[in-house]
Amino acid sequence: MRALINLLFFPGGLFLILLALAYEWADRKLLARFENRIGPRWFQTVADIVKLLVKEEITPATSHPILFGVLPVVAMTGALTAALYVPLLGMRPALSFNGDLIVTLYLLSLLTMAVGMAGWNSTSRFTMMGATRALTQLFSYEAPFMLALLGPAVVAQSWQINQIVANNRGVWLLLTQPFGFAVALIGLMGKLEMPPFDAPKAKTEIVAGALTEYSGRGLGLFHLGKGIELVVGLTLIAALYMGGIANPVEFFGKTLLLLVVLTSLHAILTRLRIDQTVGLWWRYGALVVLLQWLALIVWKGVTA
Amino acid sequence: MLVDIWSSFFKKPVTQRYPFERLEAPEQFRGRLVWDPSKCNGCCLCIKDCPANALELITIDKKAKQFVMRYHADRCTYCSQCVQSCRSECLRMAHDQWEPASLSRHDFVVDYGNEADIAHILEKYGTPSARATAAKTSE
Amino acid sequence: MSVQMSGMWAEVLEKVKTWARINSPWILHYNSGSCNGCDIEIVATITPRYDLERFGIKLQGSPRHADVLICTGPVTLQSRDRLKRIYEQMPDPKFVVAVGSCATSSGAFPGCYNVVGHVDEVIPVNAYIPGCPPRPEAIIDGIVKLLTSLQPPAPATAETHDAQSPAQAAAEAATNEGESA
Amino acid sequence: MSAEELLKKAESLLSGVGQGTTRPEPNRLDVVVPASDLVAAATALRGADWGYLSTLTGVDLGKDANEIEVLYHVCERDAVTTLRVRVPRAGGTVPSLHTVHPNAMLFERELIEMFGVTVTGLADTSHLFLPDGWPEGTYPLLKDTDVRAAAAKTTGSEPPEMGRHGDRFIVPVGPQHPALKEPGHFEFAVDGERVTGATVRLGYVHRGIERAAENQTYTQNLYLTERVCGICSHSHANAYVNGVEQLAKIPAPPRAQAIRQLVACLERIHSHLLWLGVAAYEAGFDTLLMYSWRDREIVMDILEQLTGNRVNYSANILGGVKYDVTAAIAPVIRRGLDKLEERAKHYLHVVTADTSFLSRAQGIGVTSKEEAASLEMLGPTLRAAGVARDVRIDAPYGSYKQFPVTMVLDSAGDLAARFKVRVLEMLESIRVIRVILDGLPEGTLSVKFPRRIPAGETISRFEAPRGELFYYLKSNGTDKPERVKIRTPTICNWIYVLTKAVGAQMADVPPLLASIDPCFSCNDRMIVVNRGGGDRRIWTRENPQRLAGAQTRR
Repeated sequence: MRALINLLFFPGGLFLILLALAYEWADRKLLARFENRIGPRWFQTVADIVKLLVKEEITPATSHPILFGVLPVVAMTGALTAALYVPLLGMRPALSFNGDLIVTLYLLSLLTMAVGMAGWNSTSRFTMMGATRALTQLFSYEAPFMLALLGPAVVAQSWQINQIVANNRGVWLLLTQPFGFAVALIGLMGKLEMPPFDAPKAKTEIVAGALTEYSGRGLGLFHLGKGIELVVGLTLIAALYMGGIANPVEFFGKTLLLLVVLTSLHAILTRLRIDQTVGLWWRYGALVVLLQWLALIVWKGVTA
Repeated sequence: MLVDIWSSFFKKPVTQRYPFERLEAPEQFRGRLVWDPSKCNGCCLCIKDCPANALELITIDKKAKQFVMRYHADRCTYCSQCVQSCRSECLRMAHDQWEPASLSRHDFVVDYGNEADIAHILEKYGTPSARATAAKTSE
Repeated sequence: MSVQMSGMWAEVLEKVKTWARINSPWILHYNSGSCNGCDIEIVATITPRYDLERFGIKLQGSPRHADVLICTGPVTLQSRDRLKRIYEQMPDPKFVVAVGSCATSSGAFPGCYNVVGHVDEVIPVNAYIPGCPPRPEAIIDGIVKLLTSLQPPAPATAETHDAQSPAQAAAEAATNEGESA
Repeated sequence: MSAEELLKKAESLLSGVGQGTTRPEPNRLDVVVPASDLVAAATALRGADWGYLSTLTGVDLGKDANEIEVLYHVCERDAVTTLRVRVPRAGGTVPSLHTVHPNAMLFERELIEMFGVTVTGLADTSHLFLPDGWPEGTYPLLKDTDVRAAAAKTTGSEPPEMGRHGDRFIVPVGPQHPALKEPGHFEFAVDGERVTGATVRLGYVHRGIERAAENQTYTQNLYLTERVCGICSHSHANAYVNGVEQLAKIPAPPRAQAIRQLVACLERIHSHLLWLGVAAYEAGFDTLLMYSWRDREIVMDILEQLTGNRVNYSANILGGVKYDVTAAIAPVIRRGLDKLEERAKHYLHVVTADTSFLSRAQGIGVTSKEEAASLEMLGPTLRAAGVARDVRIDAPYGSYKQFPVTMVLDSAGDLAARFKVRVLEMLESIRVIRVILDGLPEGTLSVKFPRRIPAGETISRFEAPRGELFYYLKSNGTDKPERVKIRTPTICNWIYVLTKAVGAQMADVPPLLASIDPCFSCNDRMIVVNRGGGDRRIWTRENPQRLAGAQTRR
C-alpha cells in the first residue's frame, strides 16, 4: 500500500506533475524577467494544463485515430517511469537496480520518439517537417549526451544511480570533468528542444512542429511530458555532476541553479538551423566528450 | 547580450499593469468625439469631410438651430478632420475616453443633443439606421 | 467522460473549467486585410511594456492551439474564405475579438469594392474594439471585458458570489496577478 | 549631373523614337511614343544606364476620347522621363517590357486586370490583386465599370491544393502564419530542408483604394491614402499631400514642411525598430524582439504626445500641418532621443558582434551590387548592397534641402548588412531630428487651401522606410481627383526574395522574407510563379532577364 502511495502521490505521479508545472512556471517567469516584463502568475501553468485537458479534442481525418490518441499517453508514461529511478527530493529513488542509468536515458528519449511518431502520423506538412527535424536532432545529441552522463559512472565504477551518487558523495565532478558537464547540460537543452535547439518546433517556420495538429488532451499530455522531462533531466545532472543530492533543500538549490543557467542560455542565443545543430553536435559535442573520456581512462590507468 | 539580460533581471519590469494602474492619455490624444450643440449652426461641413461616414446630423428645427448629432463610434477613424473643418469649434476629441470596447455592436451609436430631442428621434427612427450613402452598404 | 455527476460535483467541475478558460486564453491573430496598424498594436501588447502574459495570454501559431481569434481588417474578398476556414478549425470553446474600426464596421474603407465590410458578416464576433488603431490598453480592456463576460452569471442564489460590476470583476479575474507580481 | 542635363541626355537618347516631347515640370520630360517602338525607347534608355522603371500607370481617358493612356515612368535621381502610349479603350495592345526591366512584369499584370489592356509577350497574365473568383472581363479602374455588382458576384477563392505536387513536397506558408504579420500565401517546394521552388500569392490585403480615391474629395483621400499601410502611414500621407500641393501650386509654409520631415524621421525610427524586432523574431531571437519593442515605446510616446495617435498620426492637412512642435514637447523629444541613441548604439553592437545572431544572418541571401541594380530593388535592401539610391538625397522635396540627410551604404549585401544599414539609418534620423528641432523655422502652420484643384497631373516621390514611394495624381478641376496611382516600395523587392529563396534552407526563408521588410498591405499585389524546376539554379548576371521570360504558370 505504501508503495502505491509512493507511486501515485508523493514522489511519483501527482507531486511530480505539480513539480514539473512549478519548474515550467519558474522557467517562463525567469525568461520574462530577463525580458524586463512581469511574466505569468504563479498558477498559470496549472491553468494552462487544466484548460487544455477540458478543451475539445479534434482528430485530423488523415491520421490514424488510435495512434493519434495513444501517442501522448506513451510520451507521458515514458517521462513518468524515468522519474522512478532518479533521486527526487534527495530521497532514495523508488526503484533501483544495476544499470538503471541506461534505462532512464532510454526512457527519456522515448518521449522524443513519441513526438516524432505523432508528427509523422498527422500528415500535415508542418508536422511532417517537425517530425523529421525532431528525429534528426535526437540522433545528433543522443550519443554525446549519453557519453557525458556515463563519465561519472566510470569514476564510481557502477551503473546504478544511487550507487554512483553514494560513491561520488561530496566530490563535485563538475570541477574534475568540466567538459562532460557542459556537454550534458547542452544535451539536456537539445532533448527539451529549448532554444537554440528548438528547430523541431520553430514557431515562425513550421508553426508548432510535430504538435501542430494536436489540441486539448493530447497537447496537454505532451506539454506535461516535456515538463516532467525537464525535472528528471535536471535532477539527473545535479545528482551525477554536483556531488549528489542528500536533502530536499540541496535538491531545490542545485536544480534551480541549473535551471537559471539553462534559461539564461535560452535568452541570449538565436535558434540554430537544423543542419547547424547537427554540425555543432557531431563536430564539437562528440569530440569534446571523447577527449573527456580519454582523460578519464588515462587518469584511471594512472591511479589503478 | 548576457549583461543585458542580467541587468534587466535585477531592474524593475517596465510593464504597466493596465487594468489596475490607468495612466492618462496625453493632452493631444484623439479619443471619442464630443459635440457641443449650442454652437452648431448646421453647416454639415464636418459630415462632408468625414472619410468614414461616421457623423449624421438630424435636424429637428432649422431656425432654432435644434439638431441631434448621431455619431457612429465604430465607423470613426479618429482622424479629427471634422474638428479641423468645423468653423464654429463645436467639435472636440476627448483625450480621456479611449476605452470603447464592448460586447455588442449597438453600444457604438451615440446621439448627442438634449434629451427631449434624442427621445423624439429614437421613437421616430427606432434602432439606429445608417445613412444610405451610395458607397456604403446599409447596416 | 460524459458520466452524469451529482449536482455539487458537476458545479465544482464547471467552476474549475471556467476558471481555467478565463485564466489561460491562448490567442491566434489573423489579419484579414488590415493596414497593419492594429496588428502592430496587438503585437505591442505582448512586448514588455504591456505584457499580456501576466493574464496568461500566449500568441499561438496554429488554430488548433488557440481559444481566442483576434481578427483585424475589413475582410477583403480574397481572405473571406480563409477567415471562415480558420474559425472552423479552432476547437470549442472559441471566441472572436474584432480589433479596429475596420473589423468593427469597415472603418476608413467604406468606398472600397474589394471589401466585405465588417468581420461579423463572416464569423460570429464576441467583442468589438473600435479605434484606428485602438491603443494597446484599449485592446487589453477589450480582452478583459470578454474574459469577465465568460464569468458564470451570478446564479439566482446570491450566496455564491454577488453580482459584480465589470470593473470589480476585472480586478477579481486577475486578482492573483496583484500579489504574485 | 543636374536634372536639366539628365533630361537633355534623355531627350537626345529618345530623339529617334519619340513623336513629341514636352516639359510639364522642371524635373519631368514627357515623350509621346507609339506602341510599336516602345521597346526600342525603353532599351535606348536602359542601354545608356539612364534610370530605372519606377512604375507604369494606366489612365482611362473616358468614354468620349475612347482611349487609355499608359505612362511608363523612368526615374534617374531627380529627373523623371515618362513614355506616354495611347491605346484604344477596347482591345488595346502594348508590348511587354519585362525583358528590359524585370519589375515591368508585375506592373503590366496590374494594367491587364485593371484596364483590360492586353500585353503581348508576357508569359503569365493571371490576376495580380483581384480575388480568385473575380468575374472575368470586368476591369475595376475603368470609369464605367460597376464595381459593387462585380464584387457581389465574386465567388470564393479556392483553397491551396494540399496534396503533393508529383514528386515535390509543397510547404504552404498560408495567409495565417506566425511568421507573417500580414496575410500572404507562399508555397515552397521542398526536398528535405532545401527549397527548390517558390510561389507567392498576395492580394489578400487588396481593398481597392485607387478606385475609392476617385469618388472621394481631396480631404477625405488624405486619410484614405494614410491607411494604405499602418507602419508607413505618414509617408503615404506626405507623398499624397506633396502631390496635391504641386497640383494646386500652393506650397505648405516652411514650418509645416519642417514638422512633416520631423514626423517622417520619427516614423522611420519606429518602423526600423519594429522591423529589427520582427526580423530577429523570425530568426528565433525573441529577446531582441522584446528589447527593441520596449525601446520603441519611447518613440511611440513621443508620437502620441506630438500628434495624438501612436500609429496613424494624421498630422497633415492640405496646405500645412495640424499640430505644432510647442516649447513644451521639444524637450520631451530630446530626452527620448538621447535614450534612443544610446539603445540604437547598443543594437548596432549586437547586430554586428553577437556571434549566435551572426550565424543566422551572415551570408544569407547575398546580393551583389550589379544584381541589385539589375533587379531594380529599392530602399535599405538596395543600399545594403551598395547602390546609392535614396529619394531624400537624389530628389530632395519639402524641407529636405534645408535639413539634408546623409545616405547610409554598405557593400556586403547580406542579411547582416541590412540589419546594420537600418540601425545606422535610425541613428541618422536621430541626428536629423535634433538639427530640425534646433532650426525649426517660425511662421504659420497652414495656409488656406481651395476645395477645387485646377486640372493637371503630377508625380510625387517620397522615401518611405522601405524604399521609394511613387504617387501619380491627375486632377480634373473638380474637388475629386481623376486618378490616384500608388506604387509602394515592397513590390519591387519581391522578385529578389523569390529567386533567393530557391536553393536556400527552409529555416532561412522567413528571415529572408523579413529582410526586405515586406509590407503586404503596402503592395497588396503580386503573384509570381517560379517553379525553379528540379535543378538547383546558379544565380548569374543575365538570370533576371531569362528568369522573367521563363515565368510560366502550369
